[in-house]
Amino acid sequence: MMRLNSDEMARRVAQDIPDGAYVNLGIGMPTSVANHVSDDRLVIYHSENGILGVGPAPAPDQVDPDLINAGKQYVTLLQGGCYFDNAESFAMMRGGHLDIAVLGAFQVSERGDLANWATNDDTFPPAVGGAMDLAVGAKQLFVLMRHTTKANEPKILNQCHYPLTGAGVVKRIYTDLAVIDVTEEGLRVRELYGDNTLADVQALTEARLLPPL
Amino acid sequence: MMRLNSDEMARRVAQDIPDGAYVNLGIGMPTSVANHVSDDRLVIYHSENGILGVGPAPAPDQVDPDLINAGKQYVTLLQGGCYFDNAESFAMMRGGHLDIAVLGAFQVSERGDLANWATNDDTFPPAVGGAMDLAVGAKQLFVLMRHTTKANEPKILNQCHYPLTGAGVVKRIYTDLAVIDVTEEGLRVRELYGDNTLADVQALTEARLLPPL
Amino acid sequence: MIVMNKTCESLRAAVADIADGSVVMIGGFGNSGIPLQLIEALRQHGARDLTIISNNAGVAEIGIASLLKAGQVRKIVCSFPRSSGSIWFERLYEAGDIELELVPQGTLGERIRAAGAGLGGVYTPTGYGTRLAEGKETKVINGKGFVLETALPADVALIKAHRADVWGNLIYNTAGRNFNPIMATAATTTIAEVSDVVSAGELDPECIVTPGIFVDRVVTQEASRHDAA
Amino acid sequence: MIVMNKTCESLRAAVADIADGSVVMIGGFGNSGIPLQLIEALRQHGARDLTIISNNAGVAEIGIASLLKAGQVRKIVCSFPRSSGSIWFERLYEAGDIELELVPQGTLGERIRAAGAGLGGVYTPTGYGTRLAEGKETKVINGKGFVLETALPADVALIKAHRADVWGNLIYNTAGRNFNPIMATAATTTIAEVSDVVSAGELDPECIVTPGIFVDRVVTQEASRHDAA
Repeated sequence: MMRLNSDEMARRVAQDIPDGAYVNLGIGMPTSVANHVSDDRLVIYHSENGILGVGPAPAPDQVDPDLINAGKQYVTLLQGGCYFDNAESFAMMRGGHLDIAVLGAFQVSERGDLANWATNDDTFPPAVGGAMDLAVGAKQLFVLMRHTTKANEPKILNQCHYPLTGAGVVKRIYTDLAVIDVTEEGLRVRELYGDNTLADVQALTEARLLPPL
Repeated sequence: MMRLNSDEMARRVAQDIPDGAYVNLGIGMPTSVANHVSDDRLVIYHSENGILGVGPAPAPDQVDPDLINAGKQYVTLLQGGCYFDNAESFAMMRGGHLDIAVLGAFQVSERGDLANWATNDDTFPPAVGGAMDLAVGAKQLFVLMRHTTKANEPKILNQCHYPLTGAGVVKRIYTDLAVIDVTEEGLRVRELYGDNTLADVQALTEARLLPPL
Repeated sequence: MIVMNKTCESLRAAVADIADGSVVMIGGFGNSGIPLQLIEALRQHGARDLTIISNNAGVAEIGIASLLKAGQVRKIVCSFPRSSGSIWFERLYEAGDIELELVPQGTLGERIRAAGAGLGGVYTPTGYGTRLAEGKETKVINGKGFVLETALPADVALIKAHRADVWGNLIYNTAGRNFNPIMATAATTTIAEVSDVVSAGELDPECIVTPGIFVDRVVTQEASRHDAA
Repeated sequence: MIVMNKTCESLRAAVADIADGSVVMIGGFGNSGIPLQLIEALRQHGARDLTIISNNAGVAEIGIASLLKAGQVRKIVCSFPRSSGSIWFERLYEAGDIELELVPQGTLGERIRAAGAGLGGVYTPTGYGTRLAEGKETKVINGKGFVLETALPADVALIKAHRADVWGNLIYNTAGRNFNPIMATAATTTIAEVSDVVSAGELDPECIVTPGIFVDRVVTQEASRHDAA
């Protein structure tokens, strides 16, 4: 079975981001999607802490300590970018102004429910950050995650077992095995990598998958 | 009986505005209060259309067509003033950030209800502007109005007959006869002009007036 | 290299897709910060049955008054329709030919902002206990009365700014901001009339008032030359 | 001529009236835009039983973590308490020695803004149908679910800006704004830590981010010299 590595997964998402799109990339693997959008293209990245037009990491002697992204990494500002406060930044998210948000996930349900902020392990204090706002607000919410847990258990489920981030919010799921759309009919496989078959992927998925159209 | 003229009434209000206060002056007679705050004093005027630090009228060749006050008169900006949008301007009002608002009124009740945006004459279309926001938001709401109507009928009433702008919002009333505080005990005369007696003023007032302390 | 450029070459083209029955926000306060050329283009375009959301209802024969005079407006949502010289509004109102939704100015602003920020509504103290709260949900929170006011979105916002860059970032002139920055956030399509358009990076990123994400089209006042040609 | 000057000569004096039991907002996101010197002054001042409203719960031994370590904090209201290195928060949380109110980041911002803008609350779609909406009023508006989130005011806001003028007008540095401008509006007393203070009129009135009406005291980072003396 063909399993993409992290770089290949991020590259696959990058292919689906149109020029001129306003995009928020979540912390972790989603952030690396930007590395696969080539320099001759223009995507405008939003960072929840108040930046539109996030540019690449600065040279070490060019660091501005206040200029960080949501993952607390130093960044730069593109020509044409700007700064704003938390209220305006989240107005952009919640108000439907972002074209695409790409988030990681613990679990996704067949209805597009997203669970990515808490597990059922209560020994750690909970933390939610901006995940719930991004989940409800972006015009299209893409999830980028491995198809199964490290223990090879499915993450695409009939129902999420972990606390929800948002209900019915996911539009498309990019995993290391396939690309899957959340549709009114259910989960529709859009693309199978390499020689992966629907049966292969279904075997690692709890929710029922519909074949590609 | 001593009746102040408009200039004298505005001057009297100006005496009660402390240095450093943030103040909104309503359209009409309240606007003229600023003319009686001497140049060696500093009061910061707010205009609902998005100005803090409103300065005097410009010389004719210095007019900026966008730089008007709420009464649509051309104004200037003091050094230290700034501009903002409607949402921020009304956040200043409603959020209790203005120290004093001075408004005109058709009627005030003994509980401090204010009626200043509509009469019971429905032949004109209604207009409210920012009056209701100012009424609920300023730390202290002063009313500046003639004590009676042109027909010599009282405007300080047991109950307002006109539609309310706000309920229980007026703190003090400056008329051409007296200064009256709205207190928990009722309307307390604070100052009588010239030889005016409590009985004189009460005769022109429907609501009961309490004597000065 | 892909270049983003939201500049529209002609005022006529900028408003060409405004459909009959649209809800149209128009920025401005009195004569300050009004997109007069976009309004004139909308008048010439001729879309009818419009709902206009604006602070005022126009004076004399220009701006919003010109749309009223042309019979293009079914309803107006505003705080202060009755300025001196609002003859066209008054004429239509008296004849029962226009619907008026009167909203306190700060409530109008919050309802517009709520739409732009994805909120369903806000509880405001403004208007509590008055005629303008009749029929609305109220709630006492910590002993103070509030009125529920719901989000007010639009199909199109016509706004006026001082300068844009090609990404659609905007700065304004003095008190010309008023409703323009919040209306920019609240419409499906936002069209800005500006004095000039500069390259990306020419506006100070610390001083941009309206981020370009809220702006779909930018048109200069010079563009009227294209329309005349 | 009266001159307005909100500058406070010493960090110690700037925080001297913060009482035990106060609700204190602290600006910042990660290490960006945090008023570190005001926090240190609050630590030295020693007020206890504090409720802290901030996006994060501090890392290592500085900033908010220093207040936690000193046992001055009873409760924290934040969106993301668990950053790598948040050892003092985690220690107190596990021991049951601190109360946590977890709020989605955008909801935290709207609740703060609502307090500053005099609103009672807002209906937000964020968190609808999740654990964080449990026990809260909800409402379906135009087919979409919303959660009622009430205003979140504070006694004191400690914020960080880049530069102030003597009227208390503020500008910020890049992404250092984050929660600072909205917190400035939501507290009874707002105290801003800045790099320098200039005369009235030296900041461009078109570029002022926080109007001085929201700011009570301004203190420069240089002021720590006064405290050491």
